[in-house]
Amino acid sequence: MKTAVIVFPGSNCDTDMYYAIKDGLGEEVEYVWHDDSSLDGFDAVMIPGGFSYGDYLRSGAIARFSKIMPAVIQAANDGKPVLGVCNGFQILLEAGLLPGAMLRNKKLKFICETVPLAVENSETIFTSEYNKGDVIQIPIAHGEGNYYCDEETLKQLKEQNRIVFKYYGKNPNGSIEDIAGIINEKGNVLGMMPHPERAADALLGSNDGLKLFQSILKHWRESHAAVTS
Amino acid sequence: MKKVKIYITLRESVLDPQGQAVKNSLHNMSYEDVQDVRIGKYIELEMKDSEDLTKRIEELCEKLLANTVIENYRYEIEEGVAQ
Amino acid sequence: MKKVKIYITLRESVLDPQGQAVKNSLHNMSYEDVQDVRIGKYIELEMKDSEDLTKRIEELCEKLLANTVIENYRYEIEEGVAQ
Amino acid sequence: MPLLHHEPTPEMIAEEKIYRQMGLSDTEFGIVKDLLGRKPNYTEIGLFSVMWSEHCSYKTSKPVLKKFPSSGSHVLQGPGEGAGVVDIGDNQAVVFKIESHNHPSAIEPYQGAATGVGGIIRDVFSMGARPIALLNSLRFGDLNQARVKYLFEEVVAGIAGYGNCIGIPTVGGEVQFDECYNGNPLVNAMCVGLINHKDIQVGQARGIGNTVMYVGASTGRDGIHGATFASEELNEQSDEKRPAVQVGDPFMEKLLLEACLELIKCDALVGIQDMGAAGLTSSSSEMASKAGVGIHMNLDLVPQREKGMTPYEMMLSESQERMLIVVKKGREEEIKEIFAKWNLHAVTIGEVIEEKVLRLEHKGEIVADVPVDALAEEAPVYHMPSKVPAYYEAFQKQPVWRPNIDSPKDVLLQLLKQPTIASKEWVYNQYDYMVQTNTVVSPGSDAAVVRIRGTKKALAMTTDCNAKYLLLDPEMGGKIAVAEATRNIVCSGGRPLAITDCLNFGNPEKPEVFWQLEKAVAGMSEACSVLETPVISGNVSLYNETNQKAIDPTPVVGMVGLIEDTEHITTSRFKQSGDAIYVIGK
Ligand SMILES: Nc1ncnc2c1ncn2[C@@H]1O[C@H](COP(=O)(O)OP(=O)(O)O)[C@@H](O)[C@H]1O
Repeated sequence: MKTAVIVFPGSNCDTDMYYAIKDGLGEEVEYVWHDDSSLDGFDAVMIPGGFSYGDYLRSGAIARFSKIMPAVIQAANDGKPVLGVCNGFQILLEAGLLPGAMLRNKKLKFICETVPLAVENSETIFTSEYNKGDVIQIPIAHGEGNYYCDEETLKQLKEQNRIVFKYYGKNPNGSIEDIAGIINEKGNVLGMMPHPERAADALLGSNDGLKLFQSILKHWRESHAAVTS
Repeated sequence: MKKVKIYITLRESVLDPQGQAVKNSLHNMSYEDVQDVRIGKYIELEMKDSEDLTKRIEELCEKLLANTVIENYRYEIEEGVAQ
Repeated sequence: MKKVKIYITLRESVLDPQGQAVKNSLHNMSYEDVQDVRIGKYIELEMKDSEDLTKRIEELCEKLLANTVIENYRYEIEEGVAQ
Repeated sequence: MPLLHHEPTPEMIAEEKIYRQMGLSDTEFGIVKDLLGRKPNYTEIGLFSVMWSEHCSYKTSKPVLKKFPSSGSHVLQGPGEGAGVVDIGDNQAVVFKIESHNHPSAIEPYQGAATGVGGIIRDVFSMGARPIALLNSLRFGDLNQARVKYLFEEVVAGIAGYGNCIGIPTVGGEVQFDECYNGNPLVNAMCVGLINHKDIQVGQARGIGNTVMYVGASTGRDGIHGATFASEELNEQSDEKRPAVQVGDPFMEKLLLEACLELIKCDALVGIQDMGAAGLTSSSSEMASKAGVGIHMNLDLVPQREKGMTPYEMMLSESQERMLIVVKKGREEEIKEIFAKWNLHAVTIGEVIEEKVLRLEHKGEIVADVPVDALAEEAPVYHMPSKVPAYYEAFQKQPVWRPNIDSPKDVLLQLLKQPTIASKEWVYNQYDYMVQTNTVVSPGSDAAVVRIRGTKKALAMTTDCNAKYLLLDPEMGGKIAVAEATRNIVCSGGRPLAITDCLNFGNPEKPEVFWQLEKAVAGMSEACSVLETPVISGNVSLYNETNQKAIDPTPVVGMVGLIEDTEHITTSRFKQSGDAIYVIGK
């Protein structure tokens, strides 16, 4: 499986994502520059965290107009796994690949800590290695992670089982329904505020995030086997 | 040259944590006469005049400057100061 | 009840990184007609009327809402919507 | 700004003693005249005023700083460059330095703290190193005061705002509260970087005919006279100097950082230096002076954010996120390409010349022509008188006092309630301490530990100082500060390598304050010699006074240690019930 990690000016978790895949998962991974326009040859696309374009105006607002974004949207339409973490999630929202918007944290402060997350849906290509109801330890680090959507969208998200992760125990940022991560209707675009790539090495405290990448790989192997056989 | 003033505010239905925080600190500073606070953005553009100026302004508000999922915008056009 | 609209802008000589970034991206999106962008805050207060209203507004702008080291402010008072 | 448009003539500067407003004394003005052999014009006297400020020239602290032990077999670069460099084996080295931004933070805490972080990061990556961690050391007054609370919240937000955005983890630091800092908070920021030996850069402008280029943000009228401002006491009039505060742009710095780290791989690069305090003036004159050459710059070519800037303003501007580089003649295009990738412009603004002068051209005229050594090397050095303070003698005469403790539990609870002792989670949870995914021990333990990816090694780092000990006995307190840092490193599994320090003191013109400085440095030096942790970099912040009252002497020690194997990392938490607890030492 060959994964692209998109690098925008101001991305700063790009290397973290890169090493989670290279060392944590042991798969092939490459950086793709925001100015490129193709994602041909990649099996999965990661939009890492950071402060793309300084997060000026609104986080993710400017990045969504980068040259690479049409290719990201194409990859999503083609059914490839697209994962946006933190700023990546914000970019996916701004680009309309996922519904809703991000507000500033309820307490208005940036928060960095490792928090418990509940796996709400373990039947996605990103979470098949978890069990529903698993509580995992994943770091968060954001100032604007207060997920918001209107009631109708929320209803849809619930009905279609598209809330993939919820904060467990306490809600750190005020997000609606404790939402920490959601998936698109087709099930191949996941946006989440917590950083699974920061929980991919036991030396750093937790490797609970590794299963997310392993799930993507498993899905790729299965679909790949299906195609080649 | 035109000066365009754009006001971006959170939609009524969206909670404004920053406004809340400011309201609370105003109350702590004994400005109880302040009943409500809403915080938004104020953007000033200097734009070349064109026939479809209003259309262009609305376009760039919708595309970039405001996120209409959570925000409303309005604008005013003024004669700009000569360069 | 009065509605008070407060505009907070960066002083002219102060760097506005946010405005710069927005300007650059507008240019990349081929809105070259936008020559300059400055980004500030727009605050709406609902305040009880009082004799020294303007004094109070200026006071809370200076004390809390604006940092006059780098920002300027101005305001307008409107009749507020009845509660 | 009439003054700027109608600059005083050399005669007026001399007769009306205008140099005094810039912080130069009559004697210093006399020396400048002698060095030039004529009266300086307005731009020139501006150059001297910033270069000869305490902040840039260390004119009162130099004789004291000389006492620090600064060499060792593993020291690759001691004090004198952007940051110090220490070998850690395998052709790798660690680069670090601490710096203060106290005065700007007292006026505009968010931006003051943010630009302090930005400045120290530039010092590290201008050496060619990738910054891998940030630390800080903060002091505030009595938290019950509204202003102090505001300063505290905004400083922390500013540090977080800058460090988080640029993507360097803030892994450690300290915060203490004491009334002596009520009007004068301390904001010291430290940056640690990692480098391969072959990539180590120096800030030198070698090679006659080589090209001087400007990269990064445009120059505005920010912080003009910031350097002299940092060397003055705060008083009510400081508000008047408000425009001296700059606004930081961490996004710009992130681009500059990545571009510069690409740049150092390019053999067309000759020298690079951050435009810190005294911006273009210090970077150009220091790079020229160190290389024994001169620099000719055409100021019309300097990227400008504001209209109608004068040479004086451009040379003294402290706009952030800028670098001066010297590149081999004819290779400018390659450099431009590197920066263009990051949406940055690299602009040619001058060349290296044989004659050892800083020569500035503006609108076709030479507006300044000054020997570089005069600016960078020949600032007067003062040997300040020192005097044992009366308070110290009184302390010494006091009989030893033992507290009477009735209820240890109550005392413990009282202690834990002190803001200085209480948990600092509120602070460090606002810092992204995990980005770069190398932080093995995050804030809250003794020292922070950051692993070096691809090796078994890790670095332990800490900042420490207990100013109360220094107030009571600056020499002993200085030793204690170094010893505390050392213990923190050792407890974490590391071998201490070296220190950086930030000497925060009051007005050195007061003999009692100078005495504190001398004694503190003597104590620190002795501890450093015994513990074999040389001083490889540092910074001095004097004049930390409000309305004539000095802060307690606060020489902050930043220490880095090497952990040979991540398996040796130890943390301070109790691990399980039933484990035995020992006290060691005496
Ligand atoms: N207290 C100190 N201890 C050790 N070195 C110091 C101290 N203060 C300054 N230095 C060193 O003196 C050199 C000159 O510093 P300076 O020119 O001020 O650089 P900068 O402007 O980046 O602080 C630096 O290498 C710095 O590390």
